[in-house]
Amino acid sequence: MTEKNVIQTIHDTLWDAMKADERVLIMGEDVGARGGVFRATAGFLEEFGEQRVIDTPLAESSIVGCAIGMAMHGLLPVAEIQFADFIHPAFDQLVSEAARIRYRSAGDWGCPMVVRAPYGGGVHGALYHSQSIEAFYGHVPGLKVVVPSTPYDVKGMLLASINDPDPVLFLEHKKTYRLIKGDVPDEPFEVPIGKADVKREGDDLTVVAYGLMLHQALEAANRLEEEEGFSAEVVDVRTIAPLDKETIFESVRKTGKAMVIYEDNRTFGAGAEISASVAEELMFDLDAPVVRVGGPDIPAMPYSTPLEHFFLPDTEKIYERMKELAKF
Amino acid sequence: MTEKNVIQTIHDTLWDAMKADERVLIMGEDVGARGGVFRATAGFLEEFGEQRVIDTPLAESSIVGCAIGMAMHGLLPVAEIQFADFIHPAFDQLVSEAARIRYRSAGDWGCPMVVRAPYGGGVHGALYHSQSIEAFYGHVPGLKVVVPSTPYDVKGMLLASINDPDPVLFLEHKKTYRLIKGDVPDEPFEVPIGKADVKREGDDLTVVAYGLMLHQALEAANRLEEEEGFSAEVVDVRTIAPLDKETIFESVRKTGKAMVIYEDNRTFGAGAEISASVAEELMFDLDAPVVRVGGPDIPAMPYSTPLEHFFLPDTEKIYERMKELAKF
Amino acid sequence: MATRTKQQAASRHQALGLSDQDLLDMYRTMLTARLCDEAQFRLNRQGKAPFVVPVSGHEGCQIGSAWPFEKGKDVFLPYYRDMGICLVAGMTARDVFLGVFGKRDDPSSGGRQMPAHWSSRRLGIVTGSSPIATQIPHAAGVAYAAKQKGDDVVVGCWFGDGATSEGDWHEGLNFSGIHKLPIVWYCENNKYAISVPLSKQMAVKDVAVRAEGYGFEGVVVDGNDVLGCYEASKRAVDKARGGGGPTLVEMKTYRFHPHTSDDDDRTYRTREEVDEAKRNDPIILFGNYLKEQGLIDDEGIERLRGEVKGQVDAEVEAAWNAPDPEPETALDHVFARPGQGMGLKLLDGDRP
Amino acid sequence: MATRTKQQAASRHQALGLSDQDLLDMYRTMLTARLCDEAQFRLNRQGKAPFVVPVSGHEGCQIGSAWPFEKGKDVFLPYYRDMGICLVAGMTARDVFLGVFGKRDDPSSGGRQMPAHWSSRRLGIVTGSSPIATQIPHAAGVAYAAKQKGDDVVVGCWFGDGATSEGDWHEGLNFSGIHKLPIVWYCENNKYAISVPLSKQMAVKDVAVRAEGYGFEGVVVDGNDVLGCYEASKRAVDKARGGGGPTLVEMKTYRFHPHTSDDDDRTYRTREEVDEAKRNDPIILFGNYLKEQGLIDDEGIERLRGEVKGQVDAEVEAAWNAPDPEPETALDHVFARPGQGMGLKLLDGDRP
Ligand SMILES: Cc1ncc(C[n+]2csc(CCOP(=O)(O)OP(=O)(O)O)c2C)c(N)n1
Ligand SMILES: Cc1ncc(C[n+]2csc(CCOP(=O)(O)OP(=O)(O)O)c2C)c(N)n1
Ligand SMILES: [Mg+2]
Ligand SMILES: [Mg+2]
Repeated sequence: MTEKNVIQTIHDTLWDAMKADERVLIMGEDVGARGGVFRATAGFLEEFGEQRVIDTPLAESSIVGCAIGMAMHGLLPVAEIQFADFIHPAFDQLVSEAARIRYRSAGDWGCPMVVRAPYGGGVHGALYHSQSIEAFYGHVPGLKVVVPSTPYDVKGMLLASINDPDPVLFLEHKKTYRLIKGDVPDEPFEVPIGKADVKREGDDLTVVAYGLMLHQALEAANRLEEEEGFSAEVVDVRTIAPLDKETIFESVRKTGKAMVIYEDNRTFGAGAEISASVAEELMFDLDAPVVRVGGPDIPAMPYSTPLEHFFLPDTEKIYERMKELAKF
Repeated sequence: MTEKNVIQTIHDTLWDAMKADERVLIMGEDVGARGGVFRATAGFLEEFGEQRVIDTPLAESSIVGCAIGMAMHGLLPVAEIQFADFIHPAFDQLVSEAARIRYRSAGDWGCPMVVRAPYGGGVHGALYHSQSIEAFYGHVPGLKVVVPSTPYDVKGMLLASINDPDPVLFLEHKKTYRLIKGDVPDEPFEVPIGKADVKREGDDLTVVAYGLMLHQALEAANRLEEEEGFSAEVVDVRTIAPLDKETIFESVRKTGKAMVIYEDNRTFGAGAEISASVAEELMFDLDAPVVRVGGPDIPAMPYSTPLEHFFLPDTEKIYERMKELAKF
Repeated sequence: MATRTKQQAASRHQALGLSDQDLLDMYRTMLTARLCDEAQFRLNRQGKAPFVVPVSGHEGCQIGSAWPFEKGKDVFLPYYRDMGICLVAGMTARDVFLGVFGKRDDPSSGGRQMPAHWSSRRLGIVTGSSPIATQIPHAAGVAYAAKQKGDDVVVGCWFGDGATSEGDWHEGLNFSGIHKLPIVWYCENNKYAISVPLSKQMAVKDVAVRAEGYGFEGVVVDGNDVLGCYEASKRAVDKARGGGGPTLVEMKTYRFHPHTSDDDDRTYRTREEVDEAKRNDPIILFGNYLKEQGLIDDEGIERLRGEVKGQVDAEVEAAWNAPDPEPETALDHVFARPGQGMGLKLLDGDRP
Repeated sequence: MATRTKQQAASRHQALGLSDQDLLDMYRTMLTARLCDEAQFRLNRQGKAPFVVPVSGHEGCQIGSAWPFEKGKDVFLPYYRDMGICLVAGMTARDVFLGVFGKRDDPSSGGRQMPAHWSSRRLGIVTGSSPIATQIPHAAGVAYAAKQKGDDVVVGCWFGDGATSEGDWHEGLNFSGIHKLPIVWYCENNKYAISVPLSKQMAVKDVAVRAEGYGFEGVVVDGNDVLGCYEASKRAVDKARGGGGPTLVEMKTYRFHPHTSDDDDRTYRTREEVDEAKRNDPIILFGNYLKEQGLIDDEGIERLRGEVKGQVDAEVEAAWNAPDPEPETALDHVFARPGQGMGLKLLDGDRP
């Protein structure tokens, strides 16, 4: 057991995997001498050499496309997209190729590849260093999309992702990198992909969240208990696709109230599927309409501080909505 | 008034726009001598010349990217993506660029561009000539996404799209091209972007659909009336983004029951937003949970006939679900 | 004159290290592709094959360029036009028609993909899709993995002239140059991307010149000259195997039929142009060479043609009668079986 | 010796058609860029500017290459490194710092984008984003529109060496070659894409060689020689204006500071390498030339530097005190005003 923040956990977990299995390979922009712009692979080049730590050209489509080829020829590539905002040139390689390799070959070929991408806002990253992308890729059958938000889950799910026979988009909320710390077992272990997790028990309402919003929800939940005496159950989605609806339903059956929080643009966002599924499945268990809290439908998070704050659902906003729902 | 099918309507409407306004320009793969693989621009090269009818290289990102540049320099480009499945290489140009030109320049620049794309299945097109893409792009603030499904709406919305100061993704269900006929006024007219349309009045349940599913829903609704005496109101979404929730709500307030039909993969599909919005807004008006009918969560529509039929929600399936809901 | 030709010619395939039997095998493979093509168009007209992709005209550059590869060891990334490549790699006429009819046992996709979307892990044929040029980075990735693991593998990647316009083409070739990968890039330049002529695709005469911009060699050959294609390919494959890095081989050829059974090529090219091109039919040219070499005569060619046609027709019959996939199987193979893992060593007990 | 240099030199800018005053204006613009850079890093250290993008080292290739363009008529597509391009195009130090502070009146984006994401419709600067190379197809599209409409417009598009690896770069340059567009492509090759050295980006010495693959000319110049950059650029711009089509101009230069204020370049390049590069500081080199020409002396340079610094500091002050955007305005400009249209003629009553 060691206390670590999220980025340190990613670094150490990748390091262990590289050490243990020569099939694992790192590729991406600035992952070599620079050790990654977030330092996720600091020291890797020196330790593992440039054959296994590839500084790629500035070309995301081929970062993913070449990783697909490597995965089909016996390696276990872990590709880093420097910012999730820059994964879009690789959309075709992910949607048309990676996600369909197994299906279109009727199981003959597989694509065991991990694509890591730091996403999310609140870091003064403006329009192109703040984006949430889970809704785009969660909609693609054949891709697994995970969003672990604690150091423990990050280690367990990163190992599970590298060990997965299918392509996994591994999303890391960059604001949690240094903000979120926690105890991490030193031994390797897997946290299964496709299982949500109750991060806080409660009876009065269910709050479903992930990424930075999960931590803000937990904060708001504690305050709600102290100040208003309502106990909120907080469910960490952890995996966007395949989505673990059962764990969410179970909680809502108990509390009778559901709230979904996500920082991405609200409309057609991932929270829509969660809200819709709850209402379709549990309409008669619900004591109140499902509440959805999402980012505004503007292209992205602006740079200037007052504008950025306007975008991000902060703990205060979340707290107020939770209180409303609890009192409903 | 002339009776036309969908593809003829597209052809004639583009022709009229090219004739009337020299700023309008056609670009895409095989739009020239070939007149488009669906013949949407047959005869255009001869009439308007290769300056205004550009056979582009096989490169979607630059088809959209160059169109953006043209739009910023005073033209009104109408770009054709040969099949919606092949728009993915242009995802970055659409999401990061077209959608944000106006926003990121605080209104200084604009991007009046139309991107046409034939989408949808049931044409034996297999994994890469059958895809629905509205969920990806509907989620992108700054893009308008339209899905007209009748010749009348196609003409009115195509003219509205070319006249729109912002980028419009104009989706055409390729199965409707020759299947769907209707009367089209010979004069130019606009059907406003962002307005849904009640295509069939009814009192017992509301069915929300678009594209090929709209026509199957109308068929099923007629049968439901004849055979069971239930009257279904059918709402044609027409515009995915910005989504006209009010028209949908109005209908559901009246009927108390809602069903959403789409052919795209169900999970995180466009129907999720519609279902979620209805349940969040109208929970206490609903006599039954919202019913969602969507395609299975498999990468795409397979080629072999039995497999393709397995994918597509057919009129029979839709009829049964409507009957169930009506009797609920 | 005739003799001089003969001598020259004689010296030719022997100089290339090809035996007389090799030549007859190559010719037979070209005929098989041609006759499969004729059969699938017949089936299309009969309404038995809703969609077919022709190969006719490309047999020379395909069989010639694929021949130097070592089957069961090297890796092939063909595109939809490449029936000939796949026949060399080991596919059979039966396999072709199981795909044409979208049957359960179609080795490429079990009837999931359109015909001509080739795949066979056993044969080293990497699964391909419809989107043009997406296989280019895959090919570079496979070659990188092979080199990194020290496998004795050469990767061959085929594509049309149209593919050279895609961003993925640029990115993949650049990656292969940077890492000096064991790969050969083959452009089957047939002058059109569906209807778009070269003049609207590129401002250069030979797309092979782009290789220089990626730090490796580009060569141009007559794609209707099967031996010329073999020679260029052999040199490139040997170079790749020897660690010499990539080569871009541009093979000038022509597509005799419309783009696919859905296309009407009369809208964009004249019959004269097509007829003119057919005078350089690679099968006729190669047949002439075989005759000059005294390896076969017209009668022999007719006999062979009849024999191959008989086989193709039999395979069509067999494939037609093969079972369709079960509807519910559409749900299979989205992901690997639950619980299946890659056996990541770390998780197998090894500790860092 | 000195005289000989002088003669040579003397002949140089006159031969290029540049007056003495032009030279002093160019020098002043280079100084302004440099001093804005120093100021923004100072502000960054003071915590007043959370993020800044340096230009230092690139002033020579930027001012030299942008100078031949006709302001208010030609179109500029710079990338984030291009403060110098934007100063030539007509931006002021005030504009720069309104952007640095994300102020309401920032002409590029009203504080929405990060600093150095340049835009000004009035000045013909097309709005740019962070994703690398996306502006390449835009530039080709603008040039196509200009040509098609018969405007007398030349388009200039600037990017780094890293941008040349993106698919969009390939697609955009190819399109410009096919249509012989009035455009000049400028690569500011500073040897790194953040930390990735050229050897990991491309297998060629000069990326300019790729121009041949697109059917136009590529040239290589010393990016620290402002007059050399001007000369190459002038030729290319004149050629483009005369209908001669595109040119790819590669300017070899160096970035003196880390990639941005968030970067630490000590992880990937030695101090020696950086110090070595600084010996070729384009501002020093150009200053020497001006002195040789007797257009200025050290004292004059100091006076000028002081004068420009005073102006920059005043603009920093003014920008710092300018108003922030109002929070709710984050909702503005997602779309044009409801009801606004492009006035499509067909709908204005004209009938087909
Ligand atoms: C990304 C993408 N865009 C468009 C298409 C539609 N399409 C299929 S084949 C083709 C032309 C390909 O031409 P070429 O590469 O020269 O190969 P050829 O068919 O001539 O052998 C096009 C445009 C596609 N399959 N993929
Ligand atoms: C598509 C994309 N991928 C990655 C990045 C992150 N990034 C920003 S600048 C940069 C390096 C660009 O290098 P170069 O083009 O040489 O310009 P320079 O900074 O050296 O002037 C990278 C990788 C990005 N902005 N966009
Ligand atoms: Mg071709
Ligand atoms: Mg650089």
